[in-house]
Amino acid sequence: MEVLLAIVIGILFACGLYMMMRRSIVKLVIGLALLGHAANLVIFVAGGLRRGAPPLVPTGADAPPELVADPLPQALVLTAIVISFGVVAFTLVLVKRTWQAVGNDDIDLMRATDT
Amino acid sequence: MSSLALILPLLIPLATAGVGILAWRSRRLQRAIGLIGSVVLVIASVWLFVLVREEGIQSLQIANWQAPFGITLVGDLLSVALVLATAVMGVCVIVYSFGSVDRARESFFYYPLMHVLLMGINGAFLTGDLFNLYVWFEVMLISSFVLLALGGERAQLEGALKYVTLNLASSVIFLTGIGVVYGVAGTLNFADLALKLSAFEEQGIVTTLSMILFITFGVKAAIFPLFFWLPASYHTPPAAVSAIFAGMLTKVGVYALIRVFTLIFNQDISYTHTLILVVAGFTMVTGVLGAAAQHEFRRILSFHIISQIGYMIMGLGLMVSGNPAAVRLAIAGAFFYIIHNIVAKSNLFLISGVANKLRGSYELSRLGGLYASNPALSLLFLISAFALAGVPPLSGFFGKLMLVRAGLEAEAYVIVAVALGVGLLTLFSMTKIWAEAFWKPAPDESDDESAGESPGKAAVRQPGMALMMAPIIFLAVLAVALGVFFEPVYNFSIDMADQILDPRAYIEAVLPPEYIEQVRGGVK
Amino acid sequence: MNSIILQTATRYLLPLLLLFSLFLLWRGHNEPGGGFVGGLVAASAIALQAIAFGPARARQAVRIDLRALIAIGLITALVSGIPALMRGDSYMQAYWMDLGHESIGYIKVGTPLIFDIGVYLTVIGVALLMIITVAEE
Amino acid sequence: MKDILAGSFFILGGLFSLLAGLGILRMPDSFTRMQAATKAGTLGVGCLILGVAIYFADLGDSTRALLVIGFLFLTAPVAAYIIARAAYHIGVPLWSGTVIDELKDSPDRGIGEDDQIMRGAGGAGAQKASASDHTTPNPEPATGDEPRTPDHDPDDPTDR
Amino acid sequence: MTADLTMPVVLLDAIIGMLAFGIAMSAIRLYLGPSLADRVVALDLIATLSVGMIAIYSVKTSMPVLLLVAIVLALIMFLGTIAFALYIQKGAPP
Amino acid sequence: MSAFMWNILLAFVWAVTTELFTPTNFVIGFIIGYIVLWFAPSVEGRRAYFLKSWRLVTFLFFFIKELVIANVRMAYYTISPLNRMKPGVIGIPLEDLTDSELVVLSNLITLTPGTLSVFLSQDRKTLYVHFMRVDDPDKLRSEIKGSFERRLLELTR
Amino acid sequence: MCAANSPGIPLSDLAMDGAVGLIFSVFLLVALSALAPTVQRFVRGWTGLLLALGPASLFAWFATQIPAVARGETLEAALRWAPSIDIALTMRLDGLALLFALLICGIGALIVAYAGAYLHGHHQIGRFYCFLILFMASMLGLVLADNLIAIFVFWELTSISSYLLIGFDHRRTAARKAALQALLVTGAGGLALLAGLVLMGIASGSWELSEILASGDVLREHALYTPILILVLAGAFTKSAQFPFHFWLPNAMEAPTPVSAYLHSSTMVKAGVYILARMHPTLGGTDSWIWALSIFGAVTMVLGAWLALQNNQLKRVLAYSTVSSLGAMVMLLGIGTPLAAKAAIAFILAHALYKGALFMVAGTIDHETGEKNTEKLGGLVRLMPATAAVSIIAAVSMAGLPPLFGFVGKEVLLEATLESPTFSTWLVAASVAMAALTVAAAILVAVKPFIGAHLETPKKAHDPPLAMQAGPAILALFTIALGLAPQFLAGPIVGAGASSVLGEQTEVKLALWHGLTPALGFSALAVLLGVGLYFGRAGVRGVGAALGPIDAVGPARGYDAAMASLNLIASAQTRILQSGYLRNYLIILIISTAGLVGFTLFARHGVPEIRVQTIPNFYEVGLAILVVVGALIVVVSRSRLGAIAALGLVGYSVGLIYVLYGAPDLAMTQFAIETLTVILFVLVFYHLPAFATYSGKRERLRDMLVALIGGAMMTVLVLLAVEIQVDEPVSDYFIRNSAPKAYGHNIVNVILVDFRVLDTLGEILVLAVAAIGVHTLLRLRPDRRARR
Ligand code: NA
Ligand code: NA
Repeated sequence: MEVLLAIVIGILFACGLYMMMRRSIVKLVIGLALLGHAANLVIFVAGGLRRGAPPLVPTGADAPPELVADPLPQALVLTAIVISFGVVAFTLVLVKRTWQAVGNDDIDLMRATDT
Repeated sequence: MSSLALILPLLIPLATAGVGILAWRSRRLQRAIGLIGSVVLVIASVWLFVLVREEGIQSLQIANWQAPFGITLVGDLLSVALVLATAVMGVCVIVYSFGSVDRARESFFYYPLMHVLLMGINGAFLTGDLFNLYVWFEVMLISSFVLLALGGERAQLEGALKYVTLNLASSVIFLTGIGVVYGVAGTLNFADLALKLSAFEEQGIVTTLSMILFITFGVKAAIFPLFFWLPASYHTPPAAVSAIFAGMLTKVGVYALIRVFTLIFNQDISYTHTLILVVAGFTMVTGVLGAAAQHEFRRILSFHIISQIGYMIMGLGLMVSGNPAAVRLAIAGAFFYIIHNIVAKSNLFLISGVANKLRGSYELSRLGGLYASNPALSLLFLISAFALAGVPPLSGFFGKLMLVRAGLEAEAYVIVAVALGVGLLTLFSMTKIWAEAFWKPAPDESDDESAGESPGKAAVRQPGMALMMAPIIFLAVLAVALGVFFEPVYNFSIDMADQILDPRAYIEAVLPPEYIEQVRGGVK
Repeated sequence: MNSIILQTATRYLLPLLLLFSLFLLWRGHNEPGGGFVGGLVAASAIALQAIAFGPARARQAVRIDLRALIAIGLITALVSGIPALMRGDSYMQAYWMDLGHESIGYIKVGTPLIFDIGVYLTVIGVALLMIITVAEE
Repeated sequence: MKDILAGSFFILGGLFSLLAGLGILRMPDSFTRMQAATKAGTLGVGCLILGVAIYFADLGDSTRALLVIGFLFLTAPVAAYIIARAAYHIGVPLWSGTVIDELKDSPDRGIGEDDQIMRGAGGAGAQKASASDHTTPNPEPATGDEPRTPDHDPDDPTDR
Repeated sequence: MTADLTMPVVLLDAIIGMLAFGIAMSAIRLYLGPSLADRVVALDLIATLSVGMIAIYSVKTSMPVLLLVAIVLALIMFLGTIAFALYIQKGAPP
Repeated sequence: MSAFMWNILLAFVWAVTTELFTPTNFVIGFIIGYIVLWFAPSVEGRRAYFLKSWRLVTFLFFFIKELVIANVRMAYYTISPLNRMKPGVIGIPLEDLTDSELVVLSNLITLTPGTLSVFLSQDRKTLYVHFMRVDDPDKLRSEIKGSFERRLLELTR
Repeated sequence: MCAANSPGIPLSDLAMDGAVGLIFSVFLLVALSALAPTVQRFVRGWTGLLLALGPASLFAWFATQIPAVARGETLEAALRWAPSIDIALTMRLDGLALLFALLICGIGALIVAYAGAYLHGHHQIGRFYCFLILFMASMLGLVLADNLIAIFVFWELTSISSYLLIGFDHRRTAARKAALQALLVTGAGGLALLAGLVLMGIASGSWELSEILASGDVLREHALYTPILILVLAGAFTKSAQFPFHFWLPNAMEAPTPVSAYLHSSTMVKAGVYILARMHPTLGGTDSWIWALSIFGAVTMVLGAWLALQNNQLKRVLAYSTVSSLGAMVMLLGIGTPLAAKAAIAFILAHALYKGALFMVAGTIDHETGEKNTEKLGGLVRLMPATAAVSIIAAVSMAGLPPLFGFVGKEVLLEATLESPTFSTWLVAASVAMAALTVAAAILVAVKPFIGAHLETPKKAHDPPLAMQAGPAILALFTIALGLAPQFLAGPIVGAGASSVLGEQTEVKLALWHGLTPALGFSALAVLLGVGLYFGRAGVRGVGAALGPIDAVGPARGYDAAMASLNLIASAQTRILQSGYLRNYLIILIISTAGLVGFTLFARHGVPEIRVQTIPNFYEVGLAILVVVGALIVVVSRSRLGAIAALGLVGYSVGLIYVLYGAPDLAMTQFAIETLTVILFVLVFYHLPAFATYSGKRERLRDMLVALIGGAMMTVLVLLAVEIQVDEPVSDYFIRNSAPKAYGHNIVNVILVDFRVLDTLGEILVLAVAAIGVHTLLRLRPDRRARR
């Protein structure tokens, strides 16, 4: 399954990157959102997959009786999900405002600030 | 008490930002809160600095969960010095903003955002945990995104779009790297990583991991060929924002590179640090050439940021030398260069803002006559510009000298030649600004010599000009003082280098001895 | 959206969602849930209000200015670590106490819960500020 | 006994879900697809969760399961209604085999929604579109100071 | 909190298969469209079937806590659908 | 519906007196309270309460029946050749319904297969419904009005 | 910080008193420089004279040191600066330093006074004094400094202050250009010098020049000798305008005349010569030294003199003549014999005296007549008799005629070349040529304007005010005095200087009359030739014009070409790298990452071995396919809302993956966030344009390839992380301690609010700022602000 998910991650990355390389700024944000999913999955998968058992301690017990999924990558992913939400939301609105200011969504027309 | 000293650089800006948001209705209140917060931050940073200087590396286990399980804040000489620098820059920029930032921006959370930025920077300097570093990077990034776009001018938005995209791409790489590092090492704590990865037999894997972090920190530090976001955006926001970005943001990337490539990835130095050295060379050259092609005040300065990052990275790369004295000097030089660059580069951006306020443009072709009309400003520019170009006896010279001497002792002649050549081109760019913005008569000025005096002088009395000039004077004095009182700074840099180059002290300050024993015994 | 059916359904859903969000917040320390999800569910309840009745009504529903809500959330989270500082412990060190009586049982209440409430409030404020501001365009 | 009951609900739910999938793919127009999806989906998943509630037979867990059903039965039809209404409003075409469309010729046909609703205005500005042609229902909303009025994808004839 | 599984795994797998089939068909519809309404309905159905999937999986793994996840999903997917409807209605003239 | 409140109160008293605050005990208390109410003519609206509760039960059974029948029919549509379908949109005239009644009615129509509420007219007098098979529009109209609307109104008024 | 001897720098007890004076002298000038603008504001017309008192008194003080220094004593002093890195303001006054110190302070005082009159009424004269005296301080520091770094510090300061002085007339483009040229050429050399000095320090193990000089052959035998030599020569040659770096000096004549007189004749340009003289004991005497200095010196000497005659602008003639003299000095230092050392020092002194005077006179002529062209000047002697007298005296000295000190200097020069152990013939020939051309130039620039028929000039000429006359007159007097009594007046200082150059005490005999030596013969020949050349200068210029095409490949054009290509390369590089195309940036980022990580993995580790860990279930496969399908729909969708719906599909299916692998918290958050994201997308996209396809097919293919490379790298990395495990993850601690110590049964939540609470704090801060950002972006707009 790790192999399968690794491939899924690769494809997600490829799709996200491809979208980000489009000239339409609208696609840029979508690509960014895809990359976010991909990165979260990387942490999740690289941290080690365990089917089933969530990292919960049964009531009254001190520790889970069986092997549970590694909670740390989960916490990291949770943080990353939320951060990526904030950042994508901001970027989305930034794209909208840029589109309004420039009057075009072709990113190739937004080169004035570079050289 | 150290627990308080280490957390305050995070809590003060956070509390300031929080209260500042609540006070959004009153601009005056926001200003007061912003200023008080930044001054208190300086006091706290000085306290932390003195504490670490006197008692060695300090660590704080957040929520009392012992490293490597909880998050640890670590203050060593490198990080507390940078925290102090951040705090000082914070006050400078906030005071400058009083005189230069418009009302609309002020009432849209300008000061709270600035404090969040400071908090992110401090967090990045102080944390001892890889994922926590990511979080602080994001705090820093998001607040810089907003500060960059705040105001919504077209150029700002275009610049911000590139800044945001490329930085987010690097964040994604960072996140991936964290996932992989955790998957391989099972830990995120710097000290624990250092302990476990250095003992790991398959160093090729460790080197591969290091490359992911090299790229991601490289983007933040704006090294070759990952710097594009910087020149595309840094010249677009208000000068105060440019100044704090220029002074601090890339330095965080450099700091992170120094941290991980001295503490954690110090085994395969001949590969990693040679790479760093090569990249340093290209960074210097491409940056300075980029500047040579520009004709706008802040664009020139922006490209020079890149070029100067090359110097700092060069110091790190010189670790490849087997000569301990050279390595020590190189790391110390890199550190000194960082400090110097924070002062000089930020100040130049602040000065560009004054020039813009006086003449209404950042374009060199539309500037001019400042030498005749504003001798004080001209002097301050000269000090900062020559400091940046490494002219003695100003701060930049000593940074350059340390690096050159270290490079020559390390027999890394090519990089030294590049560094010296780039120094000349830096001088070239600085004199370009000088000749165009200061010496050259203003484009609208008549040929009558005395006529050049009036417009600028009137502008000097503009409201807020004193608030803008105060930090500029302070920083220029600092640029001089760093050179004139070089000895204590140099000694500090050397102590810092010694500390950085001996990871054991760091590890022992963070992890309990029995844990270190256990890991040393346990890893294959 | 000016639909009686949606608006009426929203009237029923809103309290349910809010209740459930508080449940997630409260039980989050021991079951799946917590400040984040709780906050997100609460925010989506009010977002539903915004879509069904318009953003103005949603702002009214929150009563407090969203920017202030965010700040209060942040400060709550920040303050949850202060007790430890005052006793000289490391920042954010958790303090717990048993609340209740022998007869009806005890519940553990601690500073991490306060922190989680801070998270909850911030998330609500953030999600709503984003959605409502965008919707008002 | 409990497991058999739960199992039966599982099977029933599974079958309905299967049908929902089949329906959404196979049905000829948006409205028939909605019919298939909403009903079979809701009922199918409803059955499944009922089965789960029975299976766990624990007050807390079963209550939660029933809560899911409650939510589903409250929200799914409303969602379907809103989508169908919007789809009809913008002129998503009915299947050619449709035998009767009383709404088309009704004077009520204007959706009765103000386009500025998200700005908080009331529903007073009901607009009556030309009732004869589905493909040109509503005039473009007036969105004030926006630089460009929102529109659909011109390069995608299907996106309406 | 957890209980032993008393249900034949084959049956559960079969149910999961049926749900998966439904999801797959919806995904195809999501791709095909042709109207945005179709895509939204497809996404809504995928989410609904996912609720069922989670429920069944909670049985299969004897993890009733997963039902909380199902509740969250059931509650919240409605909002997404409504948002799309809002868009369709006001944002997509011919 | 104060009778309902009475029932709740009785359930609570039951829980207090048995000193057991579990949900199960509360449900037992509720059932016992219901029975007690049966023998307590003093409670106002008692009769309506029993009637409504009875109607609710029958309504639920009716709904479930419709649900099952209609789903089977829907399944048939789904798998049978498309030319068997004769879809159409028909307007159903409505009584003067409250908001909640409208929601319930619309949801019921949508949930029961073969029908999908599409549009409620501005004056709330007509609900347009999409049918999978329309043979006789007027018959369908009266069916909806006769079964769903009538039973709903019986329950709520 | 205070004056004290730093450890490792031996100071004799005797020197302690004088020592403070050395450092004080430099700081006095710095202070004077800083005060100059203020003084100017209050004193106005008398500022020049007042300020001149500073260097004048220093001159007097240094003069009192002559006897002791001539005896071979040295004064030493040290000021701690950064002893830890071997930087100190160590100062050492020996013969060479004293000679230069006297020139700097003496001529400096005259120049300051002269400038006061020359620039009278100029509104930036205060700054002029400031820069000029700052330069003086730097130059004095340079010649006194003993510490290698201190030498460089002062060296650079001379470049900087001269930059400000050359560009003093900053409103003119030519002045700005010339200033930049001088700065870049000397700056480049300065950086080479820095490298050379640091290498010297490293190679010798000492950073005090006196110690290095005392250590004999250490450097000459060191492996780094050649690089050090090249670097030091690069510094010296650029500063002293040696071929092929000579071109900047005439251009620097854009500076006001006092600057030219001071910097470009008597002091700064001699800094390079000074450094060579200073380094002679430790670097000199080797074949490479002799070859390099003799050849470059001789070529510069002749070329400079030749070019002098090609010009007719007063200051340009003098400038080229200065180039020539600098070449002569370098050549003499290259020869390196005691006689040559003596000659070099004598020549330096002689040149400073007459050239300083001539520059000031040239300035006076320009100032008074408004005419710079020698061919258009004539007969001024009647109008400005005093100036004419001074000018002619200086010209005689320059031409090397007795009884002036210039004659003495030229005689020893010829003698030294005659006795040179190497290249003697060539060097003598070159020297004679130089001497002849110099005679012609001297007549042209200093005699011709005054004699013959009077030519009309733009301004009506008369003798300038006394302050302007005093400077050249005093220098002329010195030339005469030293010429008449060379041994008595110049002998001690020249001897002391030569001793410093040679590194050992030497006796020096200077005489006006040496008898009928071959040198005298060559001298006479040169004078005759020179007079001939003057009258035949039209022919000389004809030859020069014929050689004009050579100039096209000359170093001046080289500088222009270098600047042009710098601009070209810079803009080309920037166009390519900083193209403005976001896509290109991303491609570079992706390829760098994949390339670096991939290469490192294969180079340092090898192809990783991947084992299949667990066999996936059918529904896991289905879920994986679903994610991929969703992502692909996003990519291929031509409708933006369709893409968002597909994005939702990806999000929901990722959430299901979290459910599958025991992460209910994650799944919940994912579902909730996904929905909110979709809402935001939908609300924002309402205003955005439709998807458009801008890229061509080839670009799309390229992007696809790059994206796939990026994706493949991520796949490999994930597999690597799954495969390799260094140690047990730390999370076991969380699992064991969550309930008992943190009182929470949901371990993930406990991590979020307790174990790693700081992450969460940062995270909500990110959210808060993002929300404020959204709010701000939408509410704070320039268009709306304008309306307010
Ligand atoms: Na692993
Ligand atoms: Na949680």
